[in-house]
Amino acid sequence: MLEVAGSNLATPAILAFLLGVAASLLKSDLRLPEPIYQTISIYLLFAIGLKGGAALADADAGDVVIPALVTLALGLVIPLWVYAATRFAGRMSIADSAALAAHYGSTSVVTFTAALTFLQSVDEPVEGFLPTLVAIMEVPAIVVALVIARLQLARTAGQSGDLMEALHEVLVGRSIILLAGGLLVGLLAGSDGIAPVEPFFVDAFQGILTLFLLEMGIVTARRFGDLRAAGPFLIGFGLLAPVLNGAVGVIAGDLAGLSAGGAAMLGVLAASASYIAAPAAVRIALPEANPSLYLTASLAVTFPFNLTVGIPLYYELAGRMAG
Amino acid sequence: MLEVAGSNLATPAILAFLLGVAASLLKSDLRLPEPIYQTISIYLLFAIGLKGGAALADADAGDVVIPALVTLALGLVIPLWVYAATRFAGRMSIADSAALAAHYGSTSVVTFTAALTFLQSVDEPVEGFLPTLVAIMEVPAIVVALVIARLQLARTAGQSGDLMEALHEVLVGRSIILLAGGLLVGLLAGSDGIAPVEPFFVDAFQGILTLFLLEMGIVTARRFGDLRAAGPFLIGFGLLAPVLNGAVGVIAGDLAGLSAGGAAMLGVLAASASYIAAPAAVRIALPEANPSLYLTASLAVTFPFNLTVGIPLYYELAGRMAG
Amino acid sequence: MLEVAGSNLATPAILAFLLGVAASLLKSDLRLPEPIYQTISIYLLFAIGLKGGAALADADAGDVVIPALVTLALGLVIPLWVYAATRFAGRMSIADSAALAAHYGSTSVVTFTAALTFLQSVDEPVEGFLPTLVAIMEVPAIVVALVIARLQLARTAGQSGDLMEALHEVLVGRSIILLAGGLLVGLLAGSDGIAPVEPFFVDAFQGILTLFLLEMGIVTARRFGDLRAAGPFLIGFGLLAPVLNGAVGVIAGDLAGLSAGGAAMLGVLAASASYIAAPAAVRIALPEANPSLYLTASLAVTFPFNLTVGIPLYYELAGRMAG
Amino acid sequence: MAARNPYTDSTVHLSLVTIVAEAILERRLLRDLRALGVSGFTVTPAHGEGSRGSRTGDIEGGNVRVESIVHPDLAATILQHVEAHYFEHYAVIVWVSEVGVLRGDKYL
Amino acid sequence: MAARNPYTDSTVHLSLVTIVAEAILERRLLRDLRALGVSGFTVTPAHGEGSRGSRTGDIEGGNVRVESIVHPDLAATILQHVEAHYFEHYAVIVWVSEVGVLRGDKYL
Amino acid sequence: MAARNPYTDSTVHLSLVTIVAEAILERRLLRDLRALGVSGFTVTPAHGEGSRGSRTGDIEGGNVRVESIVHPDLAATILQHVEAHYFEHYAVIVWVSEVGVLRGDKYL
Ligand SMILES: Nc1ncnc2c1ncn2[C@@H]1O[C@H](COP(=O)(O)O)[C@@H](O)[C@H]1O
Ligand SMILES: Nc1ncnc2c1ncn2[C@@H]1O[C@H](COP(=O)(O)O)[C@@H](O)[C@H]1O
Ligand SMILES: Nc1ncnc2c1ncn2[C@@H]1O[C@H](COP(=O)(O)O)[C@@H](O)[C@H]1O
Ligand code: NA
Ligand code: NA
Ligand code: NA
Repeated sequence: MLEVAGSNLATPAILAFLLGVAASLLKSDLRLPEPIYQTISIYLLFAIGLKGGAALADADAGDVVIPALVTLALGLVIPLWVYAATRFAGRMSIADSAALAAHYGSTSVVTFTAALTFLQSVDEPVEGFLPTLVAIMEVPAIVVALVIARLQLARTAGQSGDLMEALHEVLVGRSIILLAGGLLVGLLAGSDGIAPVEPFFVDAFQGILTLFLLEMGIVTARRFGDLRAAGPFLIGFGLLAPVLNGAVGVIAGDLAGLSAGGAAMLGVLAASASYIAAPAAVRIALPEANPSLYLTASLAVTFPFNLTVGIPLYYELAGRMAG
Repeated sequence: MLEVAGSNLATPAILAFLLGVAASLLKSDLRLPEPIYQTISIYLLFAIGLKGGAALADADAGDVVIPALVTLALGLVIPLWVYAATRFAGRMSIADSAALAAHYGSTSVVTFTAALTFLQSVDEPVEGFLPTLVAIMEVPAIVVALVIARLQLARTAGQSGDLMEALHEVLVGRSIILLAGGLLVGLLAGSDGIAPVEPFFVDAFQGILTLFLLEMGIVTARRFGDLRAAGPFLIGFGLLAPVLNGAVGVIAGDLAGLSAGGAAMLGVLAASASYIAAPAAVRIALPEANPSLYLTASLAVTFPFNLTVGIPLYYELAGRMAG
Repeated sequence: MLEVAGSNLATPAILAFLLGVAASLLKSDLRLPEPIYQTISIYLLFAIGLKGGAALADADAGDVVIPALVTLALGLVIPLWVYAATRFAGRMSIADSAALAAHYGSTSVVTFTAALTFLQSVDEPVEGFLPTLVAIMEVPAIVVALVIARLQLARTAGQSGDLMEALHEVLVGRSIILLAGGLLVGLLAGSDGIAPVEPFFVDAFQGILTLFLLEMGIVTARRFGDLRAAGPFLIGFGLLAPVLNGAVGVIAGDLAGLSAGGAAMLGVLAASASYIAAPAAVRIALPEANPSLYLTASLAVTFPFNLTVGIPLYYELAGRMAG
Repeated sequence: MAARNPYTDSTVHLSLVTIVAEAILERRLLRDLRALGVSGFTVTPAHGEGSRGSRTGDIEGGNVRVESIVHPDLAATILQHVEAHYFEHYAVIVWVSEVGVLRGDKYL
Repeated sequence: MAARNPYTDSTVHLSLVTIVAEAILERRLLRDLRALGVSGFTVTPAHGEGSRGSRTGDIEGGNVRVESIVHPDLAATILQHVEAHYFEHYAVIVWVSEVGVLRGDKYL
Repeated sequence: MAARNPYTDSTVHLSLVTIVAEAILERRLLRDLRALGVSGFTVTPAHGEGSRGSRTGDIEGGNVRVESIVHPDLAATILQHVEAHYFEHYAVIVWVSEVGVLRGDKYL
């Protein structure tokens, strides 16, 4: 277990993340320019989709259906318990609880890609169609959480925040368009078809991800200052929720017939919290929720936890389940 | 023919273009940041030039001269008939007709590269020096069109729009500097010399082009709204002109002794309409021409037509000529 | 010697630099967008560090210590003679002399990478740990120069320009964070660990450097206009200083036991003048120094001199020393 | 209100409304401005700091700075609209100044 | 016109001319401003919408936003120049406001 | 000074201070503004030309354009501060204008 965690920490991607954290704490003004950050984020989503789509073209439909339904179920259930826990145990407001439910029920594509990198580095094979599951897990939790908030706040339509507009924002936001679009492109082009674009979208992927994680480290560390305001409950939640969701994801993946690597990845999907799709939707549909609460939990606690400790943990668990 | 068109449509590059179109029609806010768009455009021009230059270093000067002269002739003649057709059949203003002549007589580097990709995917070899022809075809039509407008409008020099300034804009604009400059760099460095930069400028090319076409799809679809205002004549022109010019280009290429692939590519050059060099020059020298006419025709009609239908069409034609 | 210089001039990187110079002199508006320029600069620094770090992991500590100390000594001594020469022979102000001392005592990462490229192209092997020397040479001269200025100006702390703030700026500026951070990442990940990121950080390096040098050519030529104002002394200094420092660097490298390639590279480090770290630090700590003097000398004289003539010269010298 | 001013014959006094808001609001704000009847607007990317903390980069969101030249009456309407719809929950600041506009009639 | 104002002793009242125009005009506009005698200018990239439709991204062109602090007389000259040379055919808007400028004498 | 204005009940007259300075000063200027007590600021990237020549791109440095809505008294303090600390050696220009600010009390 420890050496596995060590081998995770020593990949260039994770080391670059830690370098970014260090640079920010040292008050360096190093930052990736915003257009680059946006473009790499577009690149990662599309590349993940493309590879997943090409793999899907080769996959047996039967192999995909059960994992897909299980993933959907996770996306519907996780926001429920997150809402209940934060609202009643954490005594947070309706809006803040629903916001956390949306973030933790959705998923983080960067954590997913970092986990893929890790599994590659320990030579653990995974199902090629996993990116399909990412696309499936992005949206449902956001819908569930916003509907809960709507019901609880009994707010008249359009008064403050528009559910339909937020849904549109999620469904045609860059996450879904690029992931689902990439899947489709990969599916239609097939493994042979994507061969000419592999030097850019496959071979260069790890390096570009490393550059991206450098910036993510900087962004993460800039949020550390908000940890005090977030308070002990939220920090505890940000550490416990991924472990619980990760365990549930691994078990569900195992039951759904995924390989050990695949089950670990479903654990990562369940454990990770969104930081692209959910924040945008929540900001529009739930403006009264405090961004510094949900962004701090998701970005400054859960994201670095998963990156460093969580990923090897879920992998270890998946290995024990499988073995 | 149909399966050839199908194999064109199923390349990641074209699929990404269609994804961009879809994203835009779905009102997604997905866009490639502008600095990235500009940089990829710089990259494509320079990479095309570089490869062409290295090929030129290995080529026989005699093989290049005739195709070069033929290309020059096309660049001088196409604007003439385009001007006449739009001015007299289409009853458009002098400025608008000359603007269209400049655009359709010049050429589109992105269409050129997409066509190269397509020919690679069907294993059709082409002459390595073709990028030289792109550089030759960029400028003459723009000059011809602006001179026609100057003569017809009998305008006093400098009164509204400056021919000399526009010419300077074209000749030292990024298209020519990068294409011609890239050719020169490739020529001087030679095939061996460019080997160390091939991973970036050759291997990654297809993938980067794919990302670029995603953005081009978005930009194209944003212009669809202007189609109504453009009217049926302009739409018809935007579909017919590439077919005519493409056929002429293929025939001319065949007569000039190019291979089937090379003739198809000369067809593509003739058929495609400029969207970098010509718009800039026309905006400066012919400000009274309406940009939403020439940009809509070139970008929203001819560009997607060539990308999807035109390229396999000219290839089919070239095959029949050669066979 | 001449053919070596010729083979340097015919690399795509140097040709791209000359193309940039030509584009700028032709008044082309071609420029790499600033966010791209910044990102490539981040990429080059990190990639250099990464590769150097992985090499360091395999190197014998004993091999590195002596060259490291010699490099440190050069960084401490070069600013002294530069200050003396410009202050007393050049009759420049205290601030301007100290500014030049900081620039010429520090080093240029781009010149370093161009030199590596050149040595590769002539199949001359170099020590893998050389990037460590770059990191060592960045800072000391800047400190020495600012301390000289502080002593000479006998300025009260904080009155105009803050030494501590400038030091912080240098130490956590992007040069050091990325070079030293990259070294650390490479060291911890090891040669095997960085293999997955090599397609991006190693294979694509030459091409990305070529694009960067295109922009550097443009930036350099934009400063040519300031040459007249700089005056003959500064131009002479900008040509002589690199030759002297380069010769000293080569000899020192030879004495320190470096290979011919390594000694040439230490010559390049000593000969080249900083244009990232030093300008920022000097602008903050020595605002009364005239940027158009030190930037013109460093960017419009020394940088192009080293790129075209200097690198093969130091290599020739190193070869004679070794042989 | 929209009096001629001394710069040129075609210069009219109008209001310049400047809105700085979190970037995610851009699409909605511009839709609102169009609906309220502005003749145009200019947008620049920005970052900043205020009561809701620092706003830079992509995840924190960044800001947009929207300027619109309008008739003073419309300026008042825009202010009321922003106050009613955005002020409570969003990072937003709005100010108005008086400017002389070349061919100002075009923007009424 | 260029009177001292209350902010500091060295603050002078001058005109701030703001021009928003399609990006392709940048080089020409700046050349014109130099020729008309401005002491300097500041340029920010922008996008926008107006009577000539939406202007964003690279192909549509985008806009530039040029500001120049000048003497009120020069402001009038600039307005006339822009009106005569660019207003008819190009996407361009110009406005002027009065500002107090630190060490304003420098910009006359 | 900070009188109510006619736009809406919650609009207050305040000063808008605009500082254009070389980009390397950004961090320091913002720190100074915070120390002087501003409630916030908005920053946009810019380039420009002035007495110290052309400022574009990364090596030449580029500029930043910082705006802050403040009480007129604070505006005067800021001007004095910039004059004392930056005017002599750095590329910097500062101007002030009067604006009506929605819920202006928030920025005092
Ligand atoms: N006093 C101010 N002057 C200029 N801009 C401000 C000021 N206060 C806030 N802003 C801008 O408005 C945004 C939102 O402000 P706030 O809602 O106070 O956090 C900030 O990110 C700044 O860009
Ligand atoms: N009323 C307005 N307020 C602010 N900016 C405007 C306004 N109208 C036009 N603009 C800007 O000026 C550019 C050209 O306007 P137009 O010539 O009306 O298309 C637009 O793209 C906007 O950036
Ligand atoms: N008259 C002016 N109007 C607007 N901006 C100016 C003016 N003069 C200078 N600037 C800006 O202030 C910066 C520094 O000016 P300077 O210190 O005069 O070189 C320039 O790069 C411009 O961005
Ligand atoms: Na999750
Ligand atoms: Na053509
Ligand atoms: Na040096």
